[in-house]
Amino acid sequence: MSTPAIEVRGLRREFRASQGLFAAPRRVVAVDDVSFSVPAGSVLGVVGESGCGKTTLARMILGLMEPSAGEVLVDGKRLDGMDRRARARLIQPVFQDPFSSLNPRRRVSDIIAMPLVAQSNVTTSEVNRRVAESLERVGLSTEQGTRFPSQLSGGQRQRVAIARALVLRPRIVVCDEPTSALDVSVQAQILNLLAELRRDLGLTYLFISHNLAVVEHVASEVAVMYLGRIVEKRESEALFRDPRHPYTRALLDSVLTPEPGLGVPDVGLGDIMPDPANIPPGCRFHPRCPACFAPCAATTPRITSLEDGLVECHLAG
Amino acid sequence: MSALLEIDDLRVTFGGTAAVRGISLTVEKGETHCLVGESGCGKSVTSLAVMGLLAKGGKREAARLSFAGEDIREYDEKRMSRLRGDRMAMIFQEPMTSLNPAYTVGSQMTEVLRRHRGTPRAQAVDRAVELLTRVGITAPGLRLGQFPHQLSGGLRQRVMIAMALMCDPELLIADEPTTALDVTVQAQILRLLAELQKDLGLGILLITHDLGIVARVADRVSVMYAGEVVESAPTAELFRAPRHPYTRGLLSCVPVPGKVKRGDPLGSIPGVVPRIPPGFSGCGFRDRCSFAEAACAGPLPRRDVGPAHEALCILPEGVPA
Amino acid sequence: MSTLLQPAGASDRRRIWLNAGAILGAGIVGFITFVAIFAPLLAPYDPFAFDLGRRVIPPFWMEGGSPLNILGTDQLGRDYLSRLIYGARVSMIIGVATIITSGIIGTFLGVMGGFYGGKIDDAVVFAITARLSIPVVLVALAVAGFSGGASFTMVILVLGLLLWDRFAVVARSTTMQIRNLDYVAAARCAGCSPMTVLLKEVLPNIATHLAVVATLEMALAILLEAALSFLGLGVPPPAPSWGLMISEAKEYMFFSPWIIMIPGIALFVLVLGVNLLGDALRDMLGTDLSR
Amino acid sequence: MLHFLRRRVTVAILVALTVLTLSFLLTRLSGDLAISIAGPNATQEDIELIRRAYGLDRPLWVQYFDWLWRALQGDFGDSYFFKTRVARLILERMPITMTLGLCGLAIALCVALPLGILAAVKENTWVDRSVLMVALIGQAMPSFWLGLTLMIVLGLNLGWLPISGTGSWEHYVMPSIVLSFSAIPALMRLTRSGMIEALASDYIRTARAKGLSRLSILVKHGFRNAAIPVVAIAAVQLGFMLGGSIVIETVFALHGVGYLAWESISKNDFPVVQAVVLVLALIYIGLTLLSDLLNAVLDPRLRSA
Repeated sequence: MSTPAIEVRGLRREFRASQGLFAAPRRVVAVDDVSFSVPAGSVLGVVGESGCGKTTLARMILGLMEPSAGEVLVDGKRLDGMDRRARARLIQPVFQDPFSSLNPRRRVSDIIAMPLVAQSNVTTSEVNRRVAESLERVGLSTEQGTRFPSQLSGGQRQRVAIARALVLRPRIVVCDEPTSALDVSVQAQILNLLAELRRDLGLTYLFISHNLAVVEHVASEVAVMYLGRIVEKRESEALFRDPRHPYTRALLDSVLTPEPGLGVPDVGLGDIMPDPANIPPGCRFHPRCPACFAPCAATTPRITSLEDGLVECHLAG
Repeated sequence: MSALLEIDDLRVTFGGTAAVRGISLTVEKGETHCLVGESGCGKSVTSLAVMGLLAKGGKREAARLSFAGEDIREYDEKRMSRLRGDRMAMIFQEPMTSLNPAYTVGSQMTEVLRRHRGTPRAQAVDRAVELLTRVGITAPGLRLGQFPHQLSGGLRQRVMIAMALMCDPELLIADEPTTALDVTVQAQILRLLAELQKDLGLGILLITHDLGIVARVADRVSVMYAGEVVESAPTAELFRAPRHPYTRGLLSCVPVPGKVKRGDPLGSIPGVVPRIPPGFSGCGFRDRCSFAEAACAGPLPRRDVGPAHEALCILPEGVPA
Repeated sequence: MSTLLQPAGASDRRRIWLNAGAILGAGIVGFITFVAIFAPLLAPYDPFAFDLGRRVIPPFWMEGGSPLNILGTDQLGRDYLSRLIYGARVSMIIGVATIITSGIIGTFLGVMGGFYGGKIDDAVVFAITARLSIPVVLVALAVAGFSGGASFTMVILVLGLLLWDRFAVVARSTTMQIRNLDYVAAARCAGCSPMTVLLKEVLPNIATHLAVVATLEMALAILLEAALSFLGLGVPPPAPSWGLMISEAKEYMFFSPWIIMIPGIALFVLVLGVNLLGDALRDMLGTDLSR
Repeated sequence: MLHFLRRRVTVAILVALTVLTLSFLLTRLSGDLAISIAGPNATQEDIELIRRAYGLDRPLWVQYFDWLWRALQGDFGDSYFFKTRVARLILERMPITMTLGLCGLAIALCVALPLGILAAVKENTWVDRSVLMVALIGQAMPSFWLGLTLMIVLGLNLGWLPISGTGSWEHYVMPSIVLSFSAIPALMRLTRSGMIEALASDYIRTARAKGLSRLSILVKHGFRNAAIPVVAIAAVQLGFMLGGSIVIETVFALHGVGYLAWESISKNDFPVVQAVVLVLALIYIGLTLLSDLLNAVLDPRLRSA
């Protein structure tokens, strides 16, 4: 079996969160003992609500944040201690907000060239050639390369961010909510572009989103996060057809597909919201879970392996 | 009997820039009318114009703007403020910032009743507790004494809804009420709105960019593009047979399980939303439209293309189905 | 996009007004800089040459004025216009030298604190707090007084070492904001070194904010130099500092008010010009950093 | 609450210690203190005598800790010039400076708050621009020159107020006005920008959507939030004003702490200067602490999580 593109073992990240001026800072566990691997050439979708730790997870995999415990392997090599240039050649990001992910004071072509320049062994003519190639690949003109980000629309900016991510020809791209800030019509353009690039370049994606319909469309495998844990991770089709974790089910139920006449579903989760600074004992989902029974509040559920993935729930045993 | 809210040929300009370029729509009592469109299409400005809440510099003109049969075009700020919060209420997109951080939930809720009805404090508090319970908040007494920052986004939006209902309004305008919320909470809030509407007979004007929401809650839909309503129809009709090229394009952009196979490209609309310069005429969509022709730059006909179904397009029958 | 929603009329009017302010400010500062640079060519007399026979002559338009000395003469019979012209040099040099010194110190501290955070930031915040608790005028005076008399370089050094706080505060907060933006994250992912990130991603984006602070601090430095010189512990006589001119002429002010009005108005106009420039810059940025 | 106080007070103590050290070092700038104290006509013998009498022959760090230990007990030694306890001197003069500072702040607030609010409500009109112009003019006015000008106009030409000195309340009027000028621009701009921000906020839109009266929108919902930073900064401004009073007290010959400091600097009276620097710094530290507390009291978001 080939080396997985991304492998994560026992990853954990804690923060000290200030709770107002007068309270002592509290410890917040954003990602709690997460392990998984992403086979080369596949797309792992990570879904979950705000505060579930999906962005923290992405930042650790990108090497932007040190894990409190555990390790990340990219293409079989440990991320910590890896030379930052070598890392850049392997893995690149596309962020959510194309308005803050591009330096407003640099021209588009300079932004795209940055990863090449940082390699410091690429000649200027080679840089120019590769930048032009990247621009073309994402559907931007050479003329647009001479502009500043503020002169482009949201979708065009996101294309620039993608061009920058691809200029080093990395194997893995971490997409953190790449279409959430865009309008629907533009979102489709970007999703199509990402799909096309993956096919043509054989990329592996870690695709983070809160939009389940989008994830279903792009991901081959989906991990559902809740309060820092992956509570279910399965092949995409199986997960959407037959969700095993009650939280996954609730998430799927709350997707409003544009099908008139179905009304708004009852997701049955009550009005308690998850608080990463105050994780409940036992199963961390139990206070909101419609299927909660006695052991849920008492013991932490074990990870159950299924033929097409895994789930962490007392009911799945 | 006249409709609850009637808008005819509403125009809003900021300086020389037209944000809304002559839109018409009606909201009947007990009906949810969805105004859907992408950012910058003028849907929020429309709702603010109806409420008389336009930012400084915004000018409103209309051939007709009536609420419950009364012409409110010439209402001054004082008369409008008597109407707002009492007979017509509004909730907003950002529950995080829409409540005043300096006052408790209770204080902000009761001041509506005290202002419009002069209700004594104790009775106003009772009403607030009743409504908080009604919107599904489990410990209303506790919540009344709390400050907004102590509540989650979903709870704050529930508080906003309860606050809007304090005076039993006839019309509720909801501007992207669930955009800032998580999906599970979004479903809960929309369900709550639907329930309240049935129980209270509210007319709702719901502003959203999300076609999923439109499909699930609207009775009638108006699709906005570049300051105009390009298509208007009953919900089922619109999703079954979209007639305007923009509506058609928009619908094809949304990934729907079972409709588009995973990995297949989604439909998309080429280009970007244009800026509408002053003095612009004709169809705002023509640069992105595959059916565009020379006539698109001239005045557009608003045609009936089906039962209660209108489209603003030169194609006589709309896009062929 | 949101440009559709902006109230265009109001912002246009505002821009015109801003431009008027910016042009006026740039005009004043440009003019005084010009005067300062070409002082030897512009001044009609030697600013140090005194003539005790021609003391406290009022400006030419007043009774008893003389066309030989357009702005009159001071208590030692020196030509007031010439002293005023050379005084521009003192103010400009002190203003510019101070913001260079304090700008370097403050920006360095602020950027370090904002970029690295943690213990380094704690230390920077502590340094800022300690600095702010020191009464500037008093300490500047004391340093000048105790170190055996003031001098030009002493004033620059003292002000430069004391006025870095606002640079540090603004550099720190803006760096912090930018550090958390995705383009910095993208630069790190691109394999850029921390130094490259600082120089190419952070500094260009805080530069305009620092320029605003620089104008505010320059105005402050000019006023402080004048105050120190006024109290006799700034630029030493016979240098023609505007503050010192007011101080030296104080005894005559009740009989000849013009003698303090002329240097006072010069100071006022220069500081106003610098502040107008700062305001224009600030409004271009659309943020309010004053405090 | 405890956590916050503990942290804030620790920082305040550390800052105070730093200032203590700095003000000790300040007096050693001249090189040999004994020579400065002895004056220009002293013999080598006199200098030696003084050196021993003031303990200046000990190592620097011994002198430092000795001084620190006494300073912590409120003992700043004797004034070389006035020949009295420094602490007593400062206590005598402090009420004058405090009165000046508080009057200045009061005037500043009375001018800055209404004008700031007015400018915000009338944003981008001629009213707003006039207010901003006033702020710019205030910022550009050298305080000592403004003082002298007022003396000429109000004191000499109109004869309304005494020109200088200490005595009746009338002596405070002009200095307070001049001092207030140093705080007005900052407070006014802060009020204006805070108010503009508040008025453009979503919760004001909500208040309008609720149909509240204009007064309630402006005052209850708008100003309440804009006032938080203004009140907090006002406390800090008072600290700056006390520090800046040295210029104004000197101009008006008002015998407060600032005047004392100026006299002492020109007479090389080190213990007094040291003590004044320290006292002003401590007052500033106290005021910032107060400012933080005020902030927390006024802003529910800081009060509780």
